Amino acid sequence: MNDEILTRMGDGERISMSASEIKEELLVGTKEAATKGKVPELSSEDLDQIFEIISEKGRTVSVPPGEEIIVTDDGCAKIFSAGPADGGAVLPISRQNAVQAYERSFAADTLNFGHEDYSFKPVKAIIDCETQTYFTTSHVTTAPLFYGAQPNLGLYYRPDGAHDNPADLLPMGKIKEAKASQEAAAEQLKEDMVFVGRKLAEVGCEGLNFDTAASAGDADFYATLKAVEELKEKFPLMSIEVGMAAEFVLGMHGEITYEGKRLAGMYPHDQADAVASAGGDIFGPAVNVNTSKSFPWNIARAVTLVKHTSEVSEIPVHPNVGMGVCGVPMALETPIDCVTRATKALVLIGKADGL
Amino acid sequence: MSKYTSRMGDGFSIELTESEIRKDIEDGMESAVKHGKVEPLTDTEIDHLLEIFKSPDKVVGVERGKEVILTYDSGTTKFKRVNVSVSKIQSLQIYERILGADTLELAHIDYSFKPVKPIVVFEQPILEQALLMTIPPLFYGAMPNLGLYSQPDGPFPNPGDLLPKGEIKEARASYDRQIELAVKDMVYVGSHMYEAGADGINFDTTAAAGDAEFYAALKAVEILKSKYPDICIQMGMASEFVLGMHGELYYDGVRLAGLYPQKQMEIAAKAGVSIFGITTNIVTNETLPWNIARAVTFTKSCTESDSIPVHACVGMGVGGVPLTLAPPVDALTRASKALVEIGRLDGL
Amino acid sequence: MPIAHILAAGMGGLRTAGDLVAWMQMTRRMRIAEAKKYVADKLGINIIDLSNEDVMYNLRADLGIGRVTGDPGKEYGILAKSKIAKLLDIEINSVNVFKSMM
Amino acid sequence: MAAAHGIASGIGGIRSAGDLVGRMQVSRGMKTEAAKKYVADKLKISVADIADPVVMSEIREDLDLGRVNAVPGAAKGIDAKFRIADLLDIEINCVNKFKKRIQFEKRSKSNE
Repeated sequence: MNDEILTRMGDGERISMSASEIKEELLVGTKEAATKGKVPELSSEDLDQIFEIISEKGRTVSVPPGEEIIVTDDGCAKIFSAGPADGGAVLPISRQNAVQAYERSFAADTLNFGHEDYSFKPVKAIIDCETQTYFTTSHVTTAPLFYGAQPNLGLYYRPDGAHDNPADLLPMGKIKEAKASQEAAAEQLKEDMVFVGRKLAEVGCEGLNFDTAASAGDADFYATLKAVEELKEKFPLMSIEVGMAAEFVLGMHGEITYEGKRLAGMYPHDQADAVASAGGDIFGPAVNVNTSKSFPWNIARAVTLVKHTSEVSEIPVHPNVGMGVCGVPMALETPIDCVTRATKALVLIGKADGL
Repeated sequence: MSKYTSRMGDGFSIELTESEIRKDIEDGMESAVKHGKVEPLTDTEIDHLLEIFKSPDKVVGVERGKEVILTYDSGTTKFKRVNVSVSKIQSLQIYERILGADTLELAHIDYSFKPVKPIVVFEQPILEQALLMTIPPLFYGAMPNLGLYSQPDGPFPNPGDLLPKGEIKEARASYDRQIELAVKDMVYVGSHMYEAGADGINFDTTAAAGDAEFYAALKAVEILKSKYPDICIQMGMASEFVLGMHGELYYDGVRLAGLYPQKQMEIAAKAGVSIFGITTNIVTNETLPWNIARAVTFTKSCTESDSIPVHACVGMGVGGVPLTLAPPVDALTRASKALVEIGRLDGL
Repeated sequence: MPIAHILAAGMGGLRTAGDLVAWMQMTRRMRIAEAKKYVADKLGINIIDLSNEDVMYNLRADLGIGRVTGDPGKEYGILAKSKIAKLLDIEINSVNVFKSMM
Repeated sequence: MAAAHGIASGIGGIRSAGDLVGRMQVSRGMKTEAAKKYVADKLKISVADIADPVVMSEIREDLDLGRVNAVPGAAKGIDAKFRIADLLDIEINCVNKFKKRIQFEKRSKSNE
């Protein structure tokens, strides 16, 4: 059939759909997002524009000249030198070499590197090595250089950390104990993030990226916001980006509030507000991908949530457009056709300030 | 009376007469004999040591034919720590082709088994590629570092908090649980790296947290050796004396607390260790002749017995090398020569 | 994947004015349109030319703010950033730390 | 520090026969003297020549065991270790793994 358009499922499998099927998927996707996130649906013009992007003939697509945005990333050094489990190519070059290659050979707008074990807790133990590398790398690069790490509250629970694991306590009905444990762990996490941030700021850190925030729920997000607050007060010149783990803050604690607002259950537009209030400079929303739904469904959903966030956010919005988030299929080798289509839709219709 | 330039244990330069050097050598040796209950050096050996310290040359070396094998702790991280911008594989190539290394060691910057666990899948492809392009035996190294298993970093109550309160039973119970997790992590990492093709695993700075850590490392070695009979395991110690933080741990009927190098080596060999790394501490307010004589006396006690190869840890603050961030090469090469020629090492 | 993003929607970093616009988001929390206008005004060019290699390649050399080609004898790294801070009238943490050491 | 030890008491790695003696400690747990003698016997040289870069350079070139100078066409990594395993009559973990990956035995048989 001539009107069949090639696209993919949320797990990356290539499929073909008719124009009417794609339009239907887009409509259902935006409705789903609007209902869940309590945000406006995309207009029919918006949906038509996404349809045009999906049905473009070329393998890759791009925004028109003048519409380009800023690309930030979660550890560009990793794409060269990290292992495949982290999407890396295991090239035998150092992190500094990778950052320089990214700046000069790939013309990135911003740069980023982090520790192999990309969380704040493991960074604490080797902070001198990280500050030294940051210091020298920042002297030989021109584009803004971020240092990135994940809050990753999970590391503070047993068996890795010192606090009782809420995932053990909750099924036993020990709600009060689970809450207390999360509060204590969040405090320790905040201290570690402030310690790492302070050390980096003192050697001239230009940007700190709190990546995959709230992966362990509302207590994780709370610790992040408190750390941002403290760091921004002490080091106003260090820009802070907060990228989220998911579209929805899990209420593992359930009663934690920040500036009077309950964190559990927050969708991207409210998350952006909380990050901006804490002093964050750039917000990175993440919208989950449903692998059993089509790419059109997933991208319509992602654009719906991102568009509203961009409209209400007072700080720049850089959606996380990685594997399994914001429309990009959940596949280790992410298909470039979907990646570029997701990018274009999020920028042109989602009005993102960056990615 | 002519004077000879030497150093203190903290690296400061001093001048000593021949009789002062001889006296310090004898006193250092006595200290080892007294603490480790080991045999003293012979007069010929003392004279040999004296000659090493009297040498006017800045750098000294072993006699031709007496060269030994060099193994390295924390191999690749040495480059990263001093911020030389090369990858791990490049570091190994530099060791192999620039430094003429006899063996190589790949390591994670956070040099303990516990932090390696979450990134072991990143280490495997690096090891695999390094193995394709290097020639000498390649170890994977990390420290048992039991300290990471107690609060605030780890899950169990910190014996450092419990012991001062007299909560001995609770502290021991905590150690017992820490051992369980540490053994699991060491076996996990060791297995993954051996499966990826490593020639051996280096358990470095073993027993830093005392007898419980030593016990955990021995257990892990035992398991790895039974899983992989051909695996080479090197075990380097944290110090000359196993601290009795637990106090009641036994391996093969031998109490681990208070063991000195010779006994440490015997126990390690029983567990399946292939190369033993003896460590002797430095006393910073004693002289280099005192410290090296002491280290040599301890070392000889290990190498005299017919046992596994012995590689001394001869780094900053151990094996007679002064405790200073930039160890002077005159002191370092004297420690190297003395330990090999008189201590009869198989490597260092 | 970031490379696909750069090609599809990125400003082009040092090839054009991507890093300059990024600085404005980072230091003044400017949204993309505002940041582009600010940089274009400072550079005295049209917004459309911010991502135009033809204009930006030579302009970067004239201003001494570093180019993707890493030209010998020309500014790059911390020196380029100190000029960028002045040009955009912003404070860059690494530049301040470096200056405090001089 | 590693460089100073290497100069003071190291055999010299692939400049001489340090890696080969190291192999015998790693694979068989041999003490230094025994390991040196074993390697010297296999190479048909005296123990004194083990650490001699001039002698060993020629031997390594003849046997293609990999040299510190990366000569084009000469063995540099896993290929050198294949020969070292044969020469010293030992098993090398990564060589065995590599053989498994390339189905070495199956290929050898089909070539016969």
